[in-house]
Amino acid sequence: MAKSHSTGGHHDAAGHHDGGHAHVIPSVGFYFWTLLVLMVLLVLTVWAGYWKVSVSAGIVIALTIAVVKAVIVISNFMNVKFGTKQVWLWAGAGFFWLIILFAYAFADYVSRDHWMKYPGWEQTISERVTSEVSGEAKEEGSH
Amino acid sequence: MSNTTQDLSLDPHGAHGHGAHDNPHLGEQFEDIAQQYDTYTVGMWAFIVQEVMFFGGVFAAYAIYRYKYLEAFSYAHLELDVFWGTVNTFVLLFSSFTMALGVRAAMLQARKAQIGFFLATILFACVFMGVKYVEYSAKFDHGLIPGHNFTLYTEHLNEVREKHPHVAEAVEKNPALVPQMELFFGFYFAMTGLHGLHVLIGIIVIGALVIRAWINKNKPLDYMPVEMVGLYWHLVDIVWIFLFPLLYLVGGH
Amino acid sequence: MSAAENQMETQAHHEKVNYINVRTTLLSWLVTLDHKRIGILYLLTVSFFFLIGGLAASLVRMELVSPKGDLLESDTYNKMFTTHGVMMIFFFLIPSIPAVFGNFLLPLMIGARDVAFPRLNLLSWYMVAGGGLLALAALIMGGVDTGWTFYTPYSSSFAKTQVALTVVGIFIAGFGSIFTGINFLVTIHKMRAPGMTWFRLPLFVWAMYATSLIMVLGTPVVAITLLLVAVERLLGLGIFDPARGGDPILFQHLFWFYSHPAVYIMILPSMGVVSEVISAFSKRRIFAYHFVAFSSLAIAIIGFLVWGHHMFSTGQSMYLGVVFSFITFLVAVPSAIKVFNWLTTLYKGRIELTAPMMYGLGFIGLFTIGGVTGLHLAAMATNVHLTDTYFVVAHFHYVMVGGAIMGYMAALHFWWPKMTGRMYPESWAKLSAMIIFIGFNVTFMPQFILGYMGMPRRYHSYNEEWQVLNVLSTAGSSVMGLGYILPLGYLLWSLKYGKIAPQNPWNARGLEWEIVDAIPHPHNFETIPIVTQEAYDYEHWHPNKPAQQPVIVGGGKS
Amino acid sequence: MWNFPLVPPTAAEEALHISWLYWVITGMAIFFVVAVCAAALVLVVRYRASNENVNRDNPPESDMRLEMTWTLMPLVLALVIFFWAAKLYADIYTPRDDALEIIAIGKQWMWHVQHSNGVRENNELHIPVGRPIKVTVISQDVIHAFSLPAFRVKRDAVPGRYNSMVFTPTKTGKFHLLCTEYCGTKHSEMIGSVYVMEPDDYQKWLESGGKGTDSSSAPMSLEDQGKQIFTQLGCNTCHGAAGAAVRCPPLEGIYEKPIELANGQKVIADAEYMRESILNPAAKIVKGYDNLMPAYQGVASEDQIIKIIAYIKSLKDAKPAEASK
Repeated sequence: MAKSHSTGGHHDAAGHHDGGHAHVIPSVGFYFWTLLVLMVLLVLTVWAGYWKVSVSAGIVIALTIAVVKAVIVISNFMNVKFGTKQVWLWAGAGFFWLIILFAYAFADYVSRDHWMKYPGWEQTISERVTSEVSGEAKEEGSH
Repeated sequence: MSNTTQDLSLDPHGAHGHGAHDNPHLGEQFEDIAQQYDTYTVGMWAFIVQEVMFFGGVFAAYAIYRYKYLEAFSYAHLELDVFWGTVNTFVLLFSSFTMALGVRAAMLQARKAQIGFFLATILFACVFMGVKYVEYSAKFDHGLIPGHNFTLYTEHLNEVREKHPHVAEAVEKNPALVPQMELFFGFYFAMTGLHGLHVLIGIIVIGALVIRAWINKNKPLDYMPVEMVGLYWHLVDIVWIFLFPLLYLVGGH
Repeated sequence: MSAAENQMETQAHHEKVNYINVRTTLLSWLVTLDHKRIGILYLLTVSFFFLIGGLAASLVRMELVSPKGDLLESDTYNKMFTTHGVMMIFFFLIPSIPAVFGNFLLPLMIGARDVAFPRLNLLSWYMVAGGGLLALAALIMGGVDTGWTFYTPYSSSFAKTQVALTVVGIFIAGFGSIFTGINFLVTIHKMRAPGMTWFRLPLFVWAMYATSLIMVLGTPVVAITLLLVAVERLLGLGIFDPARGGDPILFQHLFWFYSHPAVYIMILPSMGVVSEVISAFSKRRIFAYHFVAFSSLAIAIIGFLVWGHHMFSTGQSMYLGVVFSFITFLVAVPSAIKVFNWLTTLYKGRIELTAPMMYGLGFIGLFTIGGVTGLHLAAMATNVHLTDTYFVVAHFHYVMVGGAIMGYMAALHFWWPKMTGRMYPESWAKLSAMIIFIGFNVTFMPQFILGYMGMPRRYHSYNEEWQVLNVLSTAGSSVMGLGYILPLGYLLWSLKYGKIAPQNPWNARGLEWEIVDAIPHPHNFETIPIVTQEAYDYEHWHPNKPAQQPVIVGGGKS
Repeated sequence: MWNFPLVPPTAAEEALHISWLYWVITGMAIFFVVAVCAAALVLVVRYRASNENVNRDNPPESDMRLEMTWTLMPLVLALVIFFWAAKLYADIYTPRDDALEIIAIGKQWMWHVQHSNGVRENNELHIPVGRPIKVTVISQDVIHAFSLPAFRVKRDAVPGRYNSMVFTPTKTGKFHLLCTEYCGTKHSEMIGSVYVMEPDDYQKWLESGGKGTDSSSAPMSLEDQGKQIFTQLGCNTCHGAAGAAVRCPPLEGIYEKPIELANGQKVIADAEYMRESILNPAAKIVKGYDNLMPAYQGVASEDQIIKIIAYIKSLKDAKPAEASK
């Protein structure tokens, strides 16, 4: 017999819940400290915006601080810290998938033009540039 | 800090009353309140994943143009007001804090505290929108509306020269930067507009929760909707955490 | 219990409360939260949009009978193939199996009373139907002529038709689809009956899980992209307009990030249906269950990494193109695994060639053709020659019509008795399966040849030497059209005159067949079943001993 | 009626290679389809429910070796095809220098073809047989695609960028030229013909200024026209004058040579770079020079840009002006 009557016993581990349903209620202090850390990071963000660094370094710094802030909000305010494994998984999935979109789309723009200019996929771009530029220099030197 | 652990089940008969749907907060399709709680949490997170991809599409486009038009975007962002941006970040972070406390109060069935915290959250959200209004109208006055009134870098270049002479100089040398800067403001309005829309929806939903709490002041309430809206509100905060540095700060001052 | 007694009992069940007769007003259907009723609402909606898309298709095929564009104006023709594409893809194929059968079956199959969020489910239907009506309004208000792909800058800056309205319609329906996806994911994760472990799930549920993942992860990206196109048209944003510094290729990246995986939204559910049907009519456990289940997930995930193969001729980075091509070839592997495992399931089976089985076998044949011609398009050098020609048209019709719609028809015939409590005339159903199969091949096989000869898609007029094959194709399409009209007739007929369906007409396994009701009770199960075995328990099946006594109690007695 | 083709002509070396690939894949495809359908048919007949005279004992549940076989077999076949096809693609769509250069501009709804000696034609393309031809395509408005089925090549004409393809015609005759990317109302009328001619005939055709095309008199070469436009647009006031190299980099001999930019980056001064530098000179300033040149965005048409680039290219082999020393 494939299935039998349900007599109302305890559910097994199939689908219903991942363990107990006792919920952690963080204290007010916990939220307060979280806020404080976020505020410090906010000041850091703005301050970092005025550092004299290159644009790309600026982006890296800004994004790093933003990621730290986002992780703090997700873990403390959104209570993922106390969540089930599945909540962890979902919280990560969206950002992971976004990275795929970013990585591919960017890869196109970064590498697109190089192909047209540097035929031959056996040679890396940098090799090609340096060899041609130095070759040029040599030629000029010989003149 | 001390975190309390508590059984929040509202099921008067304990956790496993099969088929016995005597808990008014238990959906018909669920077996017990714990299952309902887990389901709502996972559902909300799946929705957040969706939101991340939704904003992610426009973030990806922005990132690519930031890479393509590095110079123009670095000039254009100088027209954004870091002060107001910082104020708004502060306001949103604080509203996240009051939201978290509001959800906590709802879990503890502290109705008055919940209403208070939610009203505070709404207040902050309105401040955010007010600041956005100030910023948007400033852009409008300065001729920074792409597609319709983008004249700051052409007709009113002298205004730029006063504050950022190097930008005015660069634009004079290379007028091709202007459409690229227009694109920056296109992204600015698209991204902050989309985010502002989410804030607006948040205000409405939190308002509805306040009314719900007000009407049922003396009844125990299902706190699940409150917690879900809380998650949504924090997401809105996270989006801004990324928008603020990417639009206002990156590129030097 | 004898068969006759069984029959009598089933008839008695028809007078019991079921999800159809529980309430009968129109309003009760429009505000229903019952996943089964919502499934039926979707069935009506997508059938309507299928009809519109089909009419547009027949106009397109009629025009192509002669090489000169003489039947329709070129603008009308362009609007017709756009209507065909938009209606069929966004409002028929994407919601078809997931929204109709996913809704109807998912909770039944996993032993739940409903989906996780019934209100959200109803909202999804309103969004899909409303979005479809908006798109239809755009058609009435002058039509759209961009093709369903909405390539920029044509769609954003050049087209003078109702692009924005259509795009908004798709946007709204897209969110309907996202909500359906969220609902299904959560339902599968959290609503399974006790004992219904992941590896006891029916393969249809696995397929729905993979499909829902794509809906949730991909649809938002196309939603925002199309929104940007609309905003660009209305406000002049310029993100995709090269005249204003934008990049039209970026649109294609964002568009195909969803729209390639969307192909798997269409085909994966059909694969799930075929797994069920093949197993049920071979009276055999599906061969290598784990491989079939995981290949669904593999297709969904790898399918996200291949979108660039739509862009080999656009001048996208060669390096990236190579990566996209490589991963595209990898998708072929899980698809092949599925086909081989279905075939092996037939081995030593007890095969009944019923109508759903014929559709299922038809699916295997046509999907295989669609799949192997995908190799021509995954290969970079041949792709460039074939892209945007009728080869591509034939290829994706083999996958989407030969695959997805055959699967849809198989599902419709397989679960029709459970949905309506009536049997359809089997011989008519078999006839229509055969007509569709033949008509389909006659329609699309010539298009492979046309495509290899270079005939571009979306051509209103064409070179004379291509006429014979085009006429053949149009002839085939009218045969196929007949094949689709037949079921409309006999299925409607069966609602009133069809034989009363027994509780388990196919002696199939799976919770949806084992509930005592012939037509499910509004709440599916009185008590939630405890599952002890997977859905393919045919081991002790014997032809003269039909279905074991139904054991899952429903509909009023417990 | 029964005299209609089922395959396109194979009129280029590349077409032959791609045909081989096509038919090998098609062969594999037919093999798999026939195998799958035959297996299904045999199994359905043999194990039909009414057939009791067949052994149904111990049906297998799963078999790892079998699964591995049909996982790895398609994988290996797929990889072989992948490498073959990718290599072939790289050969055809990588620009090369030894080819005869032709430029095609797509616009709604016609193809405008430009030969290097200045002959222009619309919706027609005349090329010599036996010589690699490089067609560079660009669009003025929406995306089009330049498709030559007889040569099995195709490239999207995208507004704002050059895309190119190389093929070597092997047969003389008339072949189809099609637009394959949907581009609006008259998409299906954006078609034309390719005439592959014997080299001598081609030479004569060129010299006659492309008989049967819209240009009646013998045309000026592309470079000469470029030179003219160069003067018309006033480029020569800086780039041509004596001592110009003080204000602007010399154009002589820079075509397709690496140059260093003000920001230290190194680029190749190819057509794409030239186009950008005409439309938006400030984007990539050569090291050691100031940003003085006005932008020609909206001033120079795609057609004019192509001619100017041809002119600059003709200066390729000239020695850099000595003026700077």
